[in-house]
Amino acid sequence: MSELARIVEALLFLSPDPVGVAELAEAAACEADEIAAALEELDRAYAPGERGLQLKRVAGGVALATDPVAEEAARRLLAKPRTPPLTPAQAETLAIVAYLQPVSRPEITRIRGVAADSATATLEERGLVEQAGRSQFGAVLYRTTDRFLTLFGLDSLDALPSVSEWDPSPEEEAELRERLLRAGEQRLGESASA
Amino acid sequence: MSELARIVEALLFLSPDPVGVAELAEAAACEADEIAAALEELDRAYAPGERGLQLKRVAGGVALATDPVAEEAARRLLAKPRTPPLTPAQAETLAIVAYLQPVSRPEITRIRGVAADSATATLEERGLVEQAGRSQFGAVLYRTTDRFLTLFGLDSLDALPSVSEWDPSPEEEAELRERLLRAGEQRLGESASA
Amino acid sequence: MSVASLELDLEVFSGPFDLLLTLVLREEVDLLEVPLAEIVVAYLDQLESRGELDLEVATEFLVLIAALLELKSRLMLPRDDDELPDFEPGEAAEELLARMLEARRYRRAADHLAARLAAEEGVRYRAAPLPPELRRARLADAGPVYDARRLGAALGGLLRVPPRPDLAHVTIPRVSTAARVAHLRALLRRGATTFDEAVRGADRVTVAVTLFALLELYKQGEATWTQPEPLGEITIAPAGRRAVARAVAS
Repeated sequence: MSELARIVEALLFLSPDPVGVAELAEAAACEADEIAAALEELDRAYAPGERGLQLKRVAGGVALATDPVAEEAARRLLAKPRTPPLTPAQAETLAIVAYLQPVSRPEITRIRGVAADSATATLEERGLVEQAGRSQFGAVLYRTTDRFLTLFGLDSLDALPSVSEWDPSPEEEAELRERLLRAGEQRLGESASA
Repeated sequence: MSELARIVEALLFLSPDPVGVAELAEAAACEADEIAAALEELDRAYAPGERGLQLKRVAGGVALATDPVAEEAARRLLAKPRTPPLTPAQAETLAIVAYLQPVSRPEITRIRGVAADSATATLEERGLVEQAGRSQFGAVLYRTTDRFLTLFGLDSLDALPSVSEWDPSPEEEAELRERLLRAGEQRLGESASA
Repeated sequence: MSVASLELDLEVFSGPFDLLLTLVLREEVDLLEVPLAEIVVAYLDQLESRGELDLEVATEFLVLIAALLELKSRLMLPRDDDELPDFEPGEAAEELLARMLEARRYRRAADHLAARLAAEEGVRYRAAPLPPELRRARLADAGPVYDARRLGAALGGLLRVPPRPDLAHVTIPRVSTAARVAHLRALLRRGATTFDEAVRGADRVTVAVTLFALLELYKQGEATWTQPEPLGEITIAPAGRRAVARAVAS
């Protein structure tokens, strides 16, 4: 490979965007037709099926791009889902949605005693919860997604751990939802009178 | 070129950091020794002087990088130097961190005899060193980063020469001792005789 | 110029720096009596008059002065004998020497690193964003990263109601602004009055709330108040048509 072709190859490698022939000529301090010759040389080196990369002519110039042969592997290596750790507020909100779904935002707020807007928005953006219609009072209802099940390693919602292990008063008969709401209101009542 | 070598080439092109053999094997769904063979194939394709790119073993992984043949053109195209050279203070601080890591700033200061705050801050900002917890006395500890290894072309810290190689020779030591003691005594003698 | 020939003119010593160093190490000059700051100042003066900075010399000076500082600070702090025995003159010199050798060692390592970086000049790595199709992860590529027990624990926390704090020891005085406004109006109906009169026998909270009430009446244009001197008596008088009208109506 000629030195100019090597230089052009390196330039295309470094540039995140397609590079025009004129730009390449200016960078390599040579004439446009010399660049054209170097590109032909590179075309031969990057003939289809030869390499893991391809030389592409696109709007605005020339670019190196990966061959589709590597797509699956690239996905496995690089397309990692963004899964930052959950904040306590997010974990509480997600737990309420997971166990009580469908559940409305006002209800989440009543149980937590503080607004859950930002936590709900983040969970929705990360694809862990989604909207599921509206309640009879017009509030948006939320439920968990398939992505939620996958990221928590659950086969189905039935596989959620029983709350009894963390339940402060497991002997109570009342339904989980009712007890959560009652506890939330008691907390709220306290902070209001304090 | 084999399909696996093509896939590995594409993965190295896409990945922003050096990739380890195990990661490559997992992405390409194959065994580590198959990756090793593919890398050998790529080594031949990227033999020195063949291409505008080279295959580098850095920071415990493999990476594609440009051949210096293209540096001048790259500087013109991207309008920025690769990485600014280090000032003597930065180089000394980096050397101390590289050899003694994890090491605290007071310790660096003690060895250099002069505060290393600004040098450490610059090295941290340039991603060459990073914080690594705190010492038992609460001082922030520093260590070098993978970026340091990559930019200095090192596969691992073991690739640095042993620190004893930098020990001053016995002659130098003797000379220093001389300067510390005899010079003064000589003057003492002079002033006594004067 | 070398550090050694730095001329010093201190109270305890006059002469070149290296001579001072020797005398200190031989304990002929008490380090405790040597003002190190003045040495630094002398050095800076000399630097300035020469108008140039020799890095090699500067580093050597800094290492020496830092070592002296540490030796001096150790001398100043009383220590247990078994913890850190006093320096013999020879040991102090060895310590100083070891310090300088160590600094020199890492200066060389630094030269090596700088050379390595220079040798890698022209080796550039690619820093481009991922193609769009790789930026969004597919569900099939995801694995379990969260622990479902975290959710159970979070729900358990929400079921817990903290015990109601015992407030029996706190007495909450209840004085409302409305009540104090009514009280003031009642007084003002009989004409001008004083603040002292309005809060006679009242506790501190009531006095404060009465002041708020008075501000309220002033804002409404029902009363004016004057205080001829600081801390003097505050006279409150009914004011404005509304007050007059109210007085007439009653």
